Amino acid sequence: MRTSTTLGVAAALTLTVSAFAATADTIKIAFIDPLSGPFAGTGVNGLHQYEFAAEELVNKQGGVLDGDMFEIVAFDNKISPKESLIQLQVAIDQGIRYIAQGNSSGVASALTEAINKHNRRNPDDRVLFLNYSAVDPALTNDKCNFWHFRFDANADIKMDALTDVIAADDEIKKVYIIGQDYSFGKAVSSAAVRFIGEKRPDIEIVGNELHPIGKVKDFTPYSRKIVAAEADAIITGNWGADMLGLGKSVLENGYEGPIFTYYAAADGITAAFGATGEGALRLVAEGQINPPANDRAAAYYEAFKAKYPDGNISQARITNVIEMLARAINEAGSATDVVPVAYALAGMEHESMWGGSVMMREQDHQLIQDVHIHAHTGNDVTFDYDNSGFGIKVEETVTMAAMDSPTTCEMDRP
Amino acid sequence: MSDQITSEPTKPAQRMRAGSMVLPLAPWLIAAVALVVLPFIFTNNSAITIMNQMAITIIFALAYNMLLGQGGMLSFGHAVYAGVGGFACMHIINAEDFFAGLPLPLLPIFGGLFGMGLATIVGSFSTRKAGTVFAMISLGVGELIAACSVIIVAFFGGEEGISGDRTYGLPFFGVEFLQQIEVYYLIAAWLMISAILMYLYSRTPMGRMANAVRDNPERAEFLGYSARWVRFYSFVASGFFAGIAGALFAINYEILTEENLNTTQSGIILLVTFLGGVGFFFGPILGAIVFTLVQTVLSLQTELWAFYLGIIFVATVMFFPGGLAGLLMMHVPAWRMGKIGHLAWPYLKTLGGGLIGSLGAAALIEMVFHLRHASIGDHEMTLFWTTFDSHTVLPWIIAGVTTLIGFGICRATAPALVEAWNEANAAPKVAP
Amino acid sequence: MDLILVNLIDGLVTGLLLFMLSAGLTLIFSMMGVLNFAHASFYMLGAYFAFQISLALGFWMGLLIAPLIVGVLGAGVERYGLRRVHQYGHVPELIFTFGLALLIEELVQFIWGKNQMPYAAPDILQFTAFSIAGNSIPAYKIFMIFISVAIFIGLLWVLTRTRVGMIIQAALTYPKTVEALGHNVPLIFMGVFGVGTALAGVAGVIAGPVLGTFPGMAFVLGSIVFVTIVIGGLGSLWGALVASLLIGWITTFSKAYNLRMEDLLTTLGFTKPEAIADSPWRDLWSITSPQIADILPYILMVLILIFRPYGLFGKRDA
Amino acid sequence: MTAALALEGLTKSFGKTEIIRGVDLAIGKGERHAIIGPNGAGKSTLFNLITGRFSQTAGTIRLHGTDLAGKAPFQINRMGLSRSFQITNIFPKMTVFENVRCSLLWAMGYRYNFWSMVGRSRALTEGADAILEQINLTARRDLPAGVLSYAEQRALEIGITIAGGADVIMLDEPTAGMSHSETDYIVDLIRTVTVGKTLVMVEHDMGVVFGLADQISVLVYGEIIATGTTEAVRANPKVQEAYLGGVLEDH
Repeated sequence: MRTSTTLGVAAALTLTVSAFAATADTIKIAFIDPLSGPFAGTGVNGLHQYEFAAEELVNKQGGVLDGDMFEIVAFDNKISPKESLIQLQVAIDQGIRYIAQGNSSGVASALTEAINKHNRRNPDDRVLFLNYSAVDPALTNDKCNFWHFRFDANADIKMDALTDVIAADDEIKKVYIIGQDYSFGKAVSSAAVRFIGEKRPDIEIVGNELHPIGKVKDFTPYSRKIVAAEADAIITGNWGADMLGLGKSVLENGYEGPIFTYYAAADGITAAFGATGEGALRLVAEGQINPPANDRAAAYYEAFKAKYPDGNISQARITNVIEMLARAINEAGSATDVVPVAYALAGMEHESMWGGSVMMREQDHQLIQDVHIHAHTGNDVTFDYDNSGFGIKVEETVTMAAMDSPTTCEMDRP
Repeated sequence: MSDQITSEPTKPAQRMRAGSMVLPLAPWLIAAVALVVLPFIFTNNSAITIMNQMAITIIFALAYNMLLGQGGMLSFGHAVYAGVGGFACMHIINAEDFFAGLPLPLLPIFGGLFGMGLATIVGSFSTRKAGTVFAMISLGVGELIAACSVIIVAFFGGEEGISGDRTYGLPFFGVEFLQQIEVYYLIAAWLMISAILMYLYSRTPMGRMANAVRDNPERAEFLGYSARWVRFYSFVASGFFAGIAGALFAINYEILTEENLNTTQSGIILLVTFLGGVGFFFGPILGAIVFTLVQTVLSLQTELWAFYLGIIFVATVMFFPGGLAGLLMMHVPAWRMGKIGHLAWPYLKTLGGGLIGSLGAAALIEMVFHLRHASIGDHEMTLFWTTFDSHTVLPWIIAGVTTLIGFGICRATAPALVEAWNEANAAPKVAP
Repeated sequence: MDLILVNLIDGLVTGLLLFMLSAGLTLIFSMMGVLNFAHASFYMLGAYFAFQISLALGFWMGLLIAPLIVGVLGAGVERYGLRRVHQYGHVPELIFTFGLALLIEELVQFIWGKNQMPYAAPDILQFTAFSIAGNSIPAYKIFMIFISVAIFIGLLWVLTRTRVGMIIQAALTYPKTVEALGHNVPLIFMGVFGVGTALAGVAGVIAGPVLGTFPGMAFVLGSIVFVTIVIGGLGSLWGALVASLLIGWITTFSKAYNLRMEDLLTTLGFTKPEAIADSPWRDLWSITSPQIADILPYILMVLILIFRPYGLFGKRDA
Repeated sequence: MTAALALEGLTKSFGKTEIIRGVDLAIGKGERHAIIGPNGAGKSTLFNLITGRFSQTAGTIRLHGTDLAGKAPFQINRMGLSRSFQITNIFPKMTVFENVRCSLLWAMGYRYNFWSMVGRSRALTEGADAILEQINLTARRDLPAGVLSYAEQRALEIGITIAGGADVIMLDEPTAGMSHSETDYIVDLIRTVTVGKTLVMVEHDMGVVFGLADQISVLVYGEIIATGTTEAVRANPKVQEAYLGGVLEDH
């Protein structure tokens, strides 16, 4: 049997990989996100933002502690929970203590559970999970744990902000809710129904439906329903090709109102919408890109574009992750034991580069921050996306959104 | 439509004389010893994780080959049987009262039973025909169940899947399976058990008739066997072992998601099995090992790993339909005649050249990719531990020349290899 | 009532697009007895080539040239790939096309990257042809209908009215005899494969701007195309047409109207459990037709294969 | 005593064409019966009807008195009827030995057994080896069946057919395409291996027919025009006219 020799090669290779990465005096952050496959574009762009932030905000400032540098180590999880767990194991074996991940709440919940179990079973090499993008509310509610920190506003918080804007618009009488048929789409839908019911009971929800995720080739039939229902506004949590397909289809088929959404920018989507999306797309997100909040943010963005001309800063919060982690490590005085670092992070207040201050809420490790409603537009955008001439521009801001929102999180603290 | 699987004509030549020995023990003993010893050599957890993944893939690929290689049935949706077995196990793990009384090592039996149950239901109508009809039904059912996984949240948990904690089972001789290494031995034990059982199955009347039905279903019918039921039983047996693989997945990762069911997963197992070789029992084992390495180790080195894998796969189908195992077994006659040594030097020359050429070509591919997709202004790339500027001419010349020289050597030495090959295989025909 | 008409048109567009793919596939199948898993990949190549050409020469040149390139590529695949694998039998052939599909997807990503390409309909077709009760029908859709119908008629004419068509039809049934009559059957096979893939290329060129030009576009459509020809009956052109339209309309209408499983079950006499939130059947009760619209074709295919394994119009037992 | 095989009013149509037009035939136990007739007379169709490959349009087929209507080939085989094919129909990728062993499995009561090792069963091995001995293929035992010579493959086919111990053996043109010496060899073989069994065969070669059969039926255009001993049929003027004359003209 050849099992033995080939397995030997396998493990030997793995060892080589670890040996290469094992250099002293760096604090390594594992970036576990898709770097190949259909979501690689988003993953690679995120990786660049991390590398840039680590370099600019920490290493060029002299590092943390006694000059320890941040190093981002990339792992391709192919957006698969299984691969993520393998890569998590590889990362832990390389002595990495900080795990950053964001794309897909499914992956995030797999990771947070695995990290929780790992930390319980291996108290000697515990790790922290820096979730910078997965917004399923459950991660900071029922599924929360001490090791998980979320730096993005969760879906409920964003919907809260979004519905504030909708509620303020008297023109809107009928709303159509449509989303992908999975947990995030359902969370968006139920949050929308709840908040609209609270804030504007007079608004009629003329449609509330889910479509299969990633499988719809042609959104025309949905657009017909939306037009036929005479909706004044659409709320959707769609992302990727589903966002583009839905958005383009409704606009082509005669819908003229606004589309309130979460993810309709960068990674080719802004370019693909182009002029079609002008005046229609409204996006909810943290991090003010246009107009730049201050000179520092503008300079940072320019430097980023100089290094990555094809890139976008589409996840502004990544700078918060890096800056806050650096502060926490300095406060804790050590990067190897993550427990004091976690305690330092919890409750930390921080001035965001993109304007406003942010606060890591202690009871559920959810970052409370300003949430903006952006418009997709080609006018007056200092920093466009996808080099398309179009970008997103802040229209409304909800300061420290959902600061007092309830949470069901009950975490065990070591 | 015929359902024949091509296998090497050399195959029967090395088969044990029936009746003399049922289970050649040596390879199994070596494998068992290797499985015990490996974690002592490669102690870090990630190596163990990769070995666990490998072992699970091996079981799944062997189960799949019960269909494809032995039964001649091409399934495009076999992941669902492993997946459903795994999901069922996850629910058992989460059924606290029941699980507290169940030692974890017995869990795979339940996975197998659930996989088998689903296979019984689907097989009852899908195995009536082989060939395209079977393949299409398997595709349809696979898509259906995968699509259901996001709709039927109660069982499949939506896109987040179902997770649980394996350590709450009844301790097994004091072992609670907190550590990866304990899980490794559990999986390794099941790997041995499943592989032996599947091997033995191929030696039973059912296993033999599966081959007969694969080669000539009509003739089998005139020997008293219903081709349909033979296919059905193979299918059910395959579902059982796929379910075991799913259960081990549940134990190792403690989570099952939609990706355990979808057509990508089904496609991967087809790829693994075919790459390893469907004509031999150990083919899928090779395939699973190579594939897991490519997926976990090569993907750390290049984001083009799937591209290379695609090339390797298509080349395998076109030039070596026997897969890796077929390639290896081609050498058995020469080896038996003690002439394998004559091939070593010609092989070294030709394959060495081929290897250099392939590395050169890979370098060219990586450079083209970098040139096209790296950010504007990012000229620096690292390849084979060398960092250089992809926008200068020199690296291109080096890579191009390497490729040419490599393939040149390969081409120039190929006739000599062919000659050596013929020489090594030219047997003085001795009638037994 | 107006909405029904609109949905009929939308379904027709979807169905005809599907037909352009399934026509080529079913033609290839009836010739060679092999299901080409990579068929949708040629559709994707059509879209990408057309996009690349349209950057330089405009949309119309793309429509003209891209299918030709795809057809030549397809013929090449038959000549140098499939013909070689053919000797090993049918299952390796299926596996070969399966591998080819994977490889083409990787290749497209290698060349064009992973993002969606900004491939758009030409400006001249960017207007609303007409509106029905506020629902606009874009001119591009009318153009799509026009092209697909023209291709169908052309195909039918070639197959039934020309000498080449006669030879092809004869070669379908009696390849040996046709070969004995002095026709070059391998060449015919290569030609049919080329034409079939070129048809897929045309579909890609005209669908790219509407359905998006991205590396996953083949995967999204791929298996549905098989489903179509299996439902229609392998090898039957009419079957492919009927099944394509059937699938087009079924999916469109089930998306356009919210039929709820709850209503269906209630009509059948079941009562909804009181504690629906805890019931293991809760997901069954909440199913709606748009949710399952895209898996309906698979259900249909499995049912057809169980009860009528040769499809709606198939003569040959698959 | 019931006939081993009895056909009554057997009819088979493909579309509008009647291929078999009301065949009545009774073949007694132990009889060696040849069915002859010109090309296109429906001999192979008749075979396929009897063995369940096709289903009849009308009429009945009885094997040892049991109606075979609606029975699948494997069920008919289990009732003790075995057949060979006109075009060699073996398992080309399995060894000669395995070909024979597979054909013994059902008869030896293994059914869909997945717990016994075939290699462990002395009875199976010895049984298969005995058959190989009978068909003189012992020297080829471990070769893939596909590499055998044509005559050897035909011999193997006959071996597979008789291995299961069926008492009614149906051979479809066992000597088709063979040279004279090969034919003689196969005829001897058939004679030895079918001792004590009911033999039904379709054959073109009159030498083979007269050498093996003791009863002959003549099938012309889907009807049996004569049945009887070889001498009687040879003398039958209708046969002379309709068949033998035709054959002579053919050649």
